[in-house]
Amino acid sequence: MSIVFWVIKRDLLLAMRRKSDVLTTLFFFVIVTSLFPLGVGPEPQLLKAIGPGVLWVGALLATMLSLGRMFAADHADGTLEQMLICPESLSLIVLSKVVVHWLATGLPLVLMSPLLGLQFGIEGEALRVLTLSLLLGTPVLSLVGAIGASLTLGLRGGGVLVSLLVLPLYIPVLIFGAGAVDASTSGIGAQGHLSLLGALLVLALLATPKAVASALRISLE
Amino acid sequence: MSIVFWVIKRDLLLAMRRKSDVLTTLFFFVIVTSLFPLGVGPEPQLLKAIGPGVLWVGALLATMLSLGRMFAADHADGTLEQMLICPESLSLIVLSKVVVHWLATGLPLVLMSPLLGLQFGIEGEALRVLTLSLLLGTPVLSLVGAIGASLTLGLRGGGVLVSLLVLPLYIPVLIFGAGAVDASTSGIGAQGHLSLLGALLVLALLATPKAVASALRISLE
Amino acid sequence: MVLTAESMLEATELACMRGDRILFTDVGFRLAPGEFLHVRGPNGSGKSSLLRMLSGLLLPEAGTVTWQGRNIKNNEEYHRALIYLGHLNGIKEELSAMENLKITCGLAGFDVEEKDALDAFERIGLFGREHLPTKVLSQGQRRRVMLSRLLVAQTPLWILDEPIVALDTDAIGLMRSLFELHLENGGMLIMTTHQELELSAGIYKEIRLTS
Amino acid sequence: MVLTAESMLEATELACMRGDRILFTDVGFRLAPGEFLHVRGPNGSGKSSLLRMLSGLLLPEAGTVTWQGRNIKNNEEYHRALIYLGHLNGIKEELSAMENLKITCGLAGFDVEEKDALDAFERIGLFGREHLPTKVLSQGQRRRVMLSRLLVAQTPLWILDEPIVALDTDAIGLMRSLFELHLENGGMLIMTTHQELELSAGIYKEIRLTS
Amino acid sequence: MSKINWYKYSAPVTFYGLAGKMFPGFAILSAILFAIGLYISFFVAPTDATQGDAYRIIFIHVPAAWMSMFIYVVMAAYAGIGLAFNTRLSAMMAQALAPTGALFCFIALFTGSFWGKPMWGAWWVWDARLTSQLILFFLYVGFISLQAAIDDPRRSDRAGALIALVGVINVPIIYFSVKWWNTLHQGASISLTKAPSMAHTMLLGMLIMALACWMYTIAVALYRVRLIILERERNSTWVSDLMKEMK
Amino acid sequence: MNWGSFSAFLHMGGYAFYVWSSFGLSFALLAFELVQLSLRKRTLLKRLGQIQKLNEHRGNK
Ligand code: HEM
Ligand SMILES: Nc1ncnc2c1ncn2[C@@H]1O[C@H](COP(=O)(O)OP(=O)(O)OP(=O)(O)O)[C@@H](O)[C@H]1O
Ligand SMILES: Nc1ncnc2c1ncn2[C@@H]1O[C@H](COP(=O)(O)OP(=O)(O)OP(=O)(O)O)[C@@H](O)[C@H]1O
Ligand SMILES: [Mg+2]
Ligand SMILES: [Mg+2]
Repeated sequence: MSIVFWVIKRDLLLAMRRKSDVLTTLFFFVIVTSLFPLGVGPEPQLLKAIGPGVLWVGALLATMLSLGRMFAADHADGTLEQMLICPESLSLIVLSKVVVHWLATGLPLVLMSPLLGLQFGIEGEALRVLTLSLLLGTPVLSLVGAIGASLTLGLRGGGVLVSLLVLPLYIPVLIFGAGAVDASTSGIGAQGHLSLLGALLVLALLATPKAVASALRISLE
Repeated sequence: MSIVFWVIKRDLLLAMRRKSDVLTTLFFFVIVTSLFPLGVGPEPQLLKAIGPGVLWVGALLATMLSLGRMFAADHADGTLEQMLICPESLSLIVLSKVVVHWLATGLPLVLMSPLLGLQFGIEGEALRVLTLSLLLGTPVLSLVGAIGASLTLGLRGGGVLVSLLVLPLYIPVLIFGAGAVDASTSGIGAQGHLSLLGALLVLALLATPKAVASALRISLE
Repeated sequence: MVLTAESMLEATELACMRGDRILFTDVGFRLAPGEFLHVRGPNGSGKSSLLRMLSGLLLPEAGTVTWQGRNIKNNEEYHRALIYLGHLNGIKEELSAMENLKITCGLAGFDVEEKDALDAFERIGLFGREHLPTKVLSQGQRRRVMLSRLLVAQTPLWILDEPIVALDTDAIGLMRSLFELHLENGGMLIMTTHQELELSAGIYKEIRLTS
Repeated sequence: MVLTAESMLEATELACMRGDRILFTDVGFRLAPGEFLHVRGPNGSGKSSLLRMLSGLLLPEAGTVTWQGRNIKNNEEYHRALIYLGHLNGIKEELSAMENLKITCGLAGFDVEEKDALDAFERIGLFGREHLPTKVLSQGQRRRVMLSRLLVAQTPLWILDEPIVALDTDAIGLMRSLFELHLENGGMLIMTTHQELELSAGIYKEIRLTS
Repeated sequence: MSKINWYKYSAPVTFYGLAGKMFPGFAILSAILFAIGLYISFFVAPTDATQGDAYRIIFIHVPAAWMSMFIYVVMAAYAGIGLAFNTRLSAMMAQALAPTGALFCFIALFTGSFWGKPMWGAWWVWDARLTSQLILFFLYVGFISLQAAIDDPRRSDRAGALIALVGVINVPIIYFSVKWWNTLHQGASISLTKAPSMAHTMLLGMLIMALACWMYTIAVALYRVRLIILERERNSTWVSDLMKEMK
Repeated sequence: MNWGSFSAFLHMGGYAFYVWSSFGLSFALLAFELVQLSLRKRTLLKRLGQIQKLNEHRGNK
């Protein structure tokens, strides 16, 4: 069990030390969402309609871009080798790393989203649903993303590969996430969407650590 | 002069070898633009209205993300050191590198944009103007981006810094670019916007190589 | 081939293929406490690959590696008994030597006291540099950070890939005496190096790979 | 201090500061054709820093470096006369040895014939590996790719930071004879190394840095 | 050298010969079926009352769409077997099937587009079925590029298998999520117009074309797997014997 | 038989462009796959021949 402690402590320490890595993701999220009004023009009605979609796409892209960092540094400097030959369960290590990844990328996005939502004129219940959907959805993005990140470790142009691999897997999350807000504004109620997101989260929590562990073993052959 | 040849040859070779780097940018562009309908919903009218904005924001983000690669690999493996101590003019080397960067990132975006435009229901004259505006705008993005890339070389979290530095410089390009399409559909004619984009391009071609060269010298101290 | 009580690590008929090149076949040895196995061979002959195989990072094309009679694959006990240090440093540039040491040891399953760590750094010649981020250290100092793990760890088997590269003569002397102590205490050592390094303790064994 | 006709490279009263630590002060020397300057000192004493200063990559805290009487800053001629190889390999992992060599030479301003390059690889022991991406090569082979540049280049001044690290004895022998030839032909050599490397040609000079 | 366990290499050797023998049969069969299918599509099947002759695209569109889905499942099954039992041949089969699957997927996409333009007036709409087909295409491309990016065949087999399996679990999730997304949003403006009461000949034509596609796929996969085997075993003795024979 | 004349066949009831593009491109792609496969076979055999030569060369030594 203490391995979890050490992995989390180490990764948090590194995240603090490389603060700008965390900021990159957050900042990217802010940029994406703020550029849109500049690109599509200032009509409030239009902006309100596309707001939830833009925020969700932004969160998705921001997470996707941060995936490269999840294992790359550990791979390049040999720490990952040490983790593989360490006596503890690899799935546990993986899970700890994903948790820190989410704390450093997903959580800030969630905290930031109400503010950005306001910029698009999303308010009240809709804003609450948006934040909640992100809170449930971003951990799934981190978990599923870990599979892509581990499979492409050390490959030429890992970047595009990660995107290619995880994108199709992200789409259900995006649809339920952005859909939740629309459902709540159109009066259907967001309950269904949010429960589905929760189900996805549980599924991902159960299935991904093992998959990632074997992917890591494959990649470090 | 032969240095230009060697730099271009080398960078093109590397781009071919790391095909996926080139593909990353292109694919990222495709992803961003295809995710939007999934996020904001499938109504054709809405999609048509936000289409040009989405494509331009996508192109801008894709270029911004590829900036990190412009000098980073050369920096990490010591090639940049060798370039600095090489007898030829550094501005020329820089210009060659930027040209290859555009060939490998900007040009594919431009070529891809008509297809993606169709997915948003943009057709005919508007599609032509969109493509043209991207053709004029993306080289400016590469040139201006080089300044940011060189200044942030080797800094912790160069990523966020680059974005912070170049974003304000990119916004005029975005506004004129996305504005061109709107102008053409609303019947004002895109002439004015496109000429402004052209002027920005000339300005960037003249000013940036020298700026980047001195930024590189500063960064490698 | 009868397994003697003492032979702890045993490799039989290992073969390694990289790309479409066969690097070696039919490599085997046994290692008992107090023995030192020196893997030799020219550049590119497969030394690093063999060491990675022995640590379980690379699956052998053929043959097996056993620890106390059990295959090392998914063998927790083996991994608890092992330290492997490769060409890569395995240290984080942003963290200080102290943080690096504490964390690598933590990951390997045991805690280091601040005091012991300071002792180790003093012995290995990093005194006064413990709290600098490792990226400002010189080439040799970085190697020392990595090697400091050997000073605090209590594991019986060390697998080291060119450990003394980039070290100056003082540091090499220190490493030599450390290795000797380890062997005297019944530890085992598998190592490659292109530099000469004569140890006055332990039983010397050698594998020579050809290219 | 009169500039003799022969002294090509001259450093006066160099000082280096890293962080808040003074690494060295008042380092000076002159180097004439056929001379070999060995920079010695323990890990972290500032050898690499000195070499980077001499190649113009690091500005000295105090003092100057001149080449044929002119300061090396923005001195094209100096850069044409120089090869500097540092701790970093400066090779692209994705490219083959052949492509790497051609391109580094192209960047340095001269073209290498395919044939000459092949000769060089044969001599340096990379025969049959010229077209593999360098990332699959072993540690020593990667160093050789980088060093192959010395075999085809015609520049008078070589500044090498621990060039023989990770090389096996054959390769070290080759490098030794290469250095000797270079010095006999009137070349200059500045080098650091922790391993012993006695050259039988050229005039030996030494700088000792202390930590 | 004799110590390497050649047993596990034996399967590809025998399969190499077997595939060589089977290939011509499937190739000929597929050519004949394509001929019959095309004849039915253009000369037997009558013009549709509502869609005119544009509907004839159905004879290539639907078989291609079916194939693209089937092939993915078959491919994932092969990959899974390869991963579980470490049989190299099934991993090679998965690798051999992927490009053809992606090809059919692509065909379904653009024939659909070319159908949609005259029927709906748009090249593309964000309909559930279209969207999930597009995502399936991304899944194929992901699998193929992952394998292409890895030089070491062993790693590439295993990594590919893992992603294929993850993908196959996700296909239904994707399909239903997209469907739900779409039906929740969309007004009645556009929907995939189902051909009214599928005529007998139309069904027959589609089935024969689909069968032809199957034969084509098998033939091409066999051909490709032979090449993959040769490539991977290029240094083994049996390949060099083979080369001597061919001279 | 559906078609009065050959040109009516080509005209496809006004949908010629769409129908023929679909079928044409589809079969062109299938044909392209076949061509690409045979090209791949050719280069592979060439390479195998080279390896063969190299091996013989080594064997003779
Ligand atoms: C890019 C556009 C399109 C794509 C990606 C696409 C995709 C698909 C897919 C995946 C299937 C198989 C579904 C199944 O068997 O359950 C299918 C079947 C079919 N498609 Fe399309 N389609 C497109 C456009 C069209 C258009 C424009 C039409 C007609 C106006 C059309 C008519 C049909 C019909 C009639 C079927 C057979 C339905 C069935 O078997 O249930 N498709 N399409
Ligand atoms: N894909 C490949 N194709 C051909 N040869 C390969 C491939 N991958 C690795 N090799 C070869 O495998 C060998 C790797 O050897 P390894 O790193 O174990 O050598 P080493 O004995 O540790 O050498 P060094 O002393 O230089 O560290 C090299 O000779 C390399 O050229
Ligand atoms: N920010 C800093 N604060 C304190 N010391 C620093 C800082 N940056 C660098 N140093 C010190 O500067 C020295 C760097 O020296 P350099 O790399 O030139 O050593 P070297 O003689 O080449 O050693 P080696 O033989 O190990 O390669 C190290 O002692 C390092 O600790
Ligand atoms: Mg090695
Ligand atoms: Mg040094």
